Amino acid sequence: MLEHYMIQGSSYASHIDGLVWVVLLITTFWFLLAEGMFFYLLWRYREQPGKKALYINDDLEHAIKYKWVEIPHRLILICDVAVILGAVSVWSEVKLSMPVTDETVRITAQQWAWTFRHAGADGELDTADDIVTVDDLHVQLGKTYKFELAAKDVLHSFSVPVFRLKQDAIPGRVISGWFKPTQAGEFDVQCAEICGIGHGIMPARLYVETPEAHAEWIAHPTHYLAYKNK
Amino acid sequence: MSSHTESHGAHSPNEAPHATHEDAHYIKIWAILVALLVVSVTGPMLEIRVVTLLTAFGIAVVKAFLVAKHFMHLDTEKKFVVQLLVVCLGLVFLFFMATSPDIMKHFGMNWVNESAKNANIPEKIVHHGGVEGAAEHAEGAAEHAEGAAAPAEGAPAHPAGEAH
Amino acid sequence: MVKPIATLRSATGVPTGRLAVWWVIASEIVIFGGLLGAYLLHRLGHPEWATYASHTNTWAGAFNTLVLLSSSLSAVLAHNAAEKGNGARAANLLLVTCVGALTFLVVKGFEWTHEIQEGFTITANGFWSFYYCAAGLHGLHVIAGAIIMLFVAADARKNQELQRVELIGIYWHFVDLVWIFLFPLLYIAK
Amino acid sequence: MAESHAHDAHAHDHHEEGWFKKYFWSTDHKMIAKQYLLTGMLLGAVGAYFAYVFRMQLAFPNKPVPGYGLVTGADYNALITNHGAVMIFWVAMPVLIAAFGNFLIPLMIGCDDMVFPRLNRLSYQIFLVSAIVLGASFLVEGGAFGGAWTAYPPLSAKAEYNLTPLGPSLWLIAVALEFVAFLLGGINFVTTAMNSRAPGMKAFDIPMAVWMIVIASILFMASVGPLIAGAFMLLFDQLLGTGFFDPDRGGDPVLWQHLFWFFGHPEVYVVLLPALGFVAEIITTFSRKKLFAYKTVLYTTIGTGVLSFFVWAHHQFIAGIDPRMANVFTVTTVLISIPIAEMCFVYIATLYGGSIRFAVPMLWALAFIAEFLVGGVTGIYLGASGADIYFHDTYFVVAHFHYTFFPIAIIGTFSGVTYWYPKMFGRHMNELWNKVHFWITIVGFNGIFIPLFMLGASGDHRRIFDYSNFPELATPELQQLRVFATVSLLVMLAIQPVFLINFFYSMFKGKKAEANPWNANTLEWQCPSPPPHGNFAVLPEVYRGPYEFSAPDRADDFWPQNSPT
Repeated sequence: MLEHYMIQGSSYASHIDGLVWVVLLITTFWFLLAEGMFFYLLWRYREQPGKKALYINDDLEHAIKYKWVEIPHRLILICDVAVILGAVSVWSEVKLSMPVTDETVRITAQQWAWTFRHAGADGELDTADDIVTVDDLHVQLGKTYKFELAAKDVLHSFSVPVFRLKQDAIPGRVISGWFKPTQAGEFDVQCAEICGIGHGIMPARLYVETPEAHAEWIAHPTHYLAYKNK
Repeated sequence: MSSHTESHGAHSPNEAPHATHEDAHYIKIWAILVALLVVSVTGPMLEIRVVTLLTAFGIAVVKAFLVAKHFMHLDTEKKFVVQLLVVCLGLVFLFFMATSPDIMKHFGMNWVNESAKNANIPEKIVHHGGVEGAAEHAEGAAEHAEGAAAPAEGAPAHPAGEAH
Repeated sequence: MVKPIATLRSATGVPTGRLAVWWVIASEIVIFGGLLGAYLLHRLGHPEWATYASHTNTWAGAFNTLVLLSSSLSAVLAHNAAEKGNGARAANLLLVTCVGALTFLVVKGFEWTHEIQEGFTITANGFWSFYYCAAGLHGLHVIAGAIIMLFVAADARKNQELQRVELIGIYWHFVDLVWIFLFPLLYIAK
Repeated sequence: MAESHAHDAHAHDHHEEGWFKKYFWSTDHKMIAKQYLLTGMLLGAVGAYFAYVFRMQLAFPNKPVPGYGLVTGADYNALITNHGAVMIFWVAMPVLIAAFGNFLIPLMIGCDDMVFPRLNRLSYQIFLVSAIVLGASFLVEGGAFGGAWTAYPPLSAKAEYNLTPLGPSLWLIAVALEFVAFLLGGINFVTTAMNSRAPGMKAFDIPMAVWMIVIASILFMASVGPLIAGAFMLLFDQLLGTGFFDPDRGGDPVLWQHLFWFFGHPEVYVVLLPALGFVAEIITTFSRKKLFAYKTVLYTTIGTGVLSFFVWAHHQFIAGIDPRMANVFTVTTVLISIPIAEMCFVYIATLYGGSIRFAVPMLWALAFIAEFLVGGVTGIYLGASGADIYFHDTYFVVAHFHYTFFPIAIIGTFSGVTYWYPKMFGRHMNELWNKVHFWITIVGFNGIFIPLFMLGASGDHRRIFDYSNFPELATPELQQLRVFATVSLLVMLAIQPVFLINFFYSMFKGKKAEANPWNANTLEWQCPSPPPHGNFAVLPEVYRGPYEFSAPDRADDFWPQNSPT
């Protein structure tokens, strides 16, 4: 469902969307069943002259309860297990695992800007050719990135909707994660945790570039804060 | 209706009978409590960690039990009152257990609490710690050295996550 | 003010006043539990706090424990006297308990003054923040308990509302219980 | 009998009362209930006004809002923060628990007042002070607190970050006072219901509304403790400069999240349960049916309450907790669907075989079930941790919890008010205008929040006052949805004066109501409307359960709980 609203830009975006599909099917079934039954009963048992309501004694209640409560109870349990399995597997892939990554990018959030430290030409972070940018994140299509997220002042949240990625940044902590872009283009990075009066003016741009374009950018970076050309 | 009909004499018949002890009983309990207090203060003087913990917290539990049972009369109170208090203690325990992976530990899967780790470094400690703290401090110093090598922009690299 | 009939009913078998005190204590357990839980989480994660804790005065803490234990004794003796209908004796014993509360607070005052002069203020570090927060919250309960106790004692002297002697006693024992745990947490564990 | 004798003395005591003593200093549970109700309605209007201002800003960015002016980023944050806080702490809690709890518990269990009337009065007064402190936070230098109702530090802890030096402290003091008020109230409710039931009223004869309010009060008392401790800590951080939540000084901001949500999640059920209780009373009365599976409802309620203590970290999935813990919490969270779904099925099953009359209270109660189902099923998307990575902090969350909180706090309140209005004021409200109000409110409500689901699916984040900085969110399509939601809100707000006029007009000019206008069974309908001081001429005894409708071999289709035959 989500793919109609937001393009799938990372390797795991389709898995999250698949999970949403599973939840959508299960919940829609139960929702329609419940609402359908609800409105049917409202129509069927509306007040009619001369008709008295049914009195349900304990024996009858016990019999009906099996049909109305016990069976749905078990069916919902099965549905829950399906949802849990899907949720845990997707969660484990996105948040628990750390695949072998090609490059690391360090992200620092502060009121109200993002600082991105790119590895630069040598692919190693914390070397002389690192490219530090503000509010511009450049990544290469198809490469697996590890990110290290930190915050300087208050809580922020690094959210890239096309990646289906979101992670809060907490001052004092370094939180890691990974992504693998699969769609070239220019996308939003948003702050998704209220961070003061400038929360609404804390956007950043994500540039997913083909290997050639990315190499070109590394050679001639734009909008950089710190960059030492050899 | 005067209000003192409600005093102790007016308990309705279905109430739990409240055992009334003689004053001597309470004084005896108090004497035990004071003796336990003396043990809990002198125990740590041996400066053995196990003994300190046992005398400090083990005896606190015993004292709490004695006060609750004999002074608060929980032994003769209705069962549901005891259950209520135990459930509340259980909730505190639940909170503690579920929160400890994030607060008590300073690293976990794909995250590390740099500032809490840096707080453990020995430089910030004015006086030397106990014997048992030494190993921790050494570890803290190693972390610190690593942290110091990290760049200045406020996000030191720390690959603790991959270790898991 | 006349009590409504509702107050006099007792479907559970526990008198209404006492039942309410148990609920107060239940919610207090979670309040102190949350604070002490938060303290323990930090304490176990920060071995260096043991060094900070070494500046607390164990003897003052031990003396205050003794004071509170003794005041608990006089509270329970007051309850016993009230059960036997002896309001004057109950009132006197409650006053003894109040003296205990006052002693506790005075010792606390000297202790804190000394510590603050040494530079261990509430902002010194995490341990001292929790130290003042936890002991301060407990101290507020001591003050509140002592004030209520004075009112109860005044009533008891006139042989009125004697059941309240037990209620304030239960609350007082709870305050004592909290201190029984605060003492090792803040003073002994070093 | 001693009880009735005491009662006479009681009634005599209250003949000569001044205006102040009657309306403001009263210890009568019904008057305190009305005080809570009216204060809650007033603050509800304030909360609705906040919603109006920030929805206007979202639909028509950076244009002056009529009745407010230009909305800045700071204004916007303060408005959303206080909209949330006011609606939950100063509208849902006082109206659903305090107002109806006060009014219903003594009447429904058949006694003359709460067990601690003066404590009850004190509870309302502390609540009133808390509301005034909250109002004061708007007037101080720097303006009101704008760090969201969750008040996550360090933003809420330091003035250098939130730029409001006094607002956060006043806000926090107001919330803490409100908690104290509800702790006092909760102890009163629970003790009253446990101890003061009419003779013969056994555990399963207690009306569901009383059960639900009592369980909600217990949940509140058991969960709020850590947050009270946390509020002290945060207040010290703000005022004294301690570092409980300051990472640079050995603190941990994540601790606050745990302290907050350990309370915050049970709090959802604290307000949900009373509304479910009202619905149980209303659907049984208007379908002339026994509540289906009384014990199942009770056990699922208790089950939900217990489970609600095990799920809090699902609010923090991506907020920096250890991701392995998220797996634990997603299991508990999804499992909570079982008791809630069972409760919904039981309520729907109650309609089976009924004789359903669509009176106004019934319409509201049925709307509660139909709308709350939407809120229920959309919760699964957020409880499933993998999907929450995308949905977290989007408008999907906003729409989800409004589909729970709106049915709870607004629909539930309207169902309760319209149902018990004849008992509270002794008169009927105008049925036709109530129906008009009902339909426009329901249509408006869905018009507001269905677009928000779509916005959330499009990745639209909450708490952003101006989307022009985010190209993916500033598209015309999304803006149309925002405008649609805002227009729906305007429609919904425009009809509310009709209800208010009806409410106050009927208080004086409405049709006189008899004691039992709906032919209901529970005890509150067996005393005069409105009940006098002391409620019952002779305190009732109870012979049967509360929902014995349409019993065979009886001429009447109802059977009051206190009727011996």
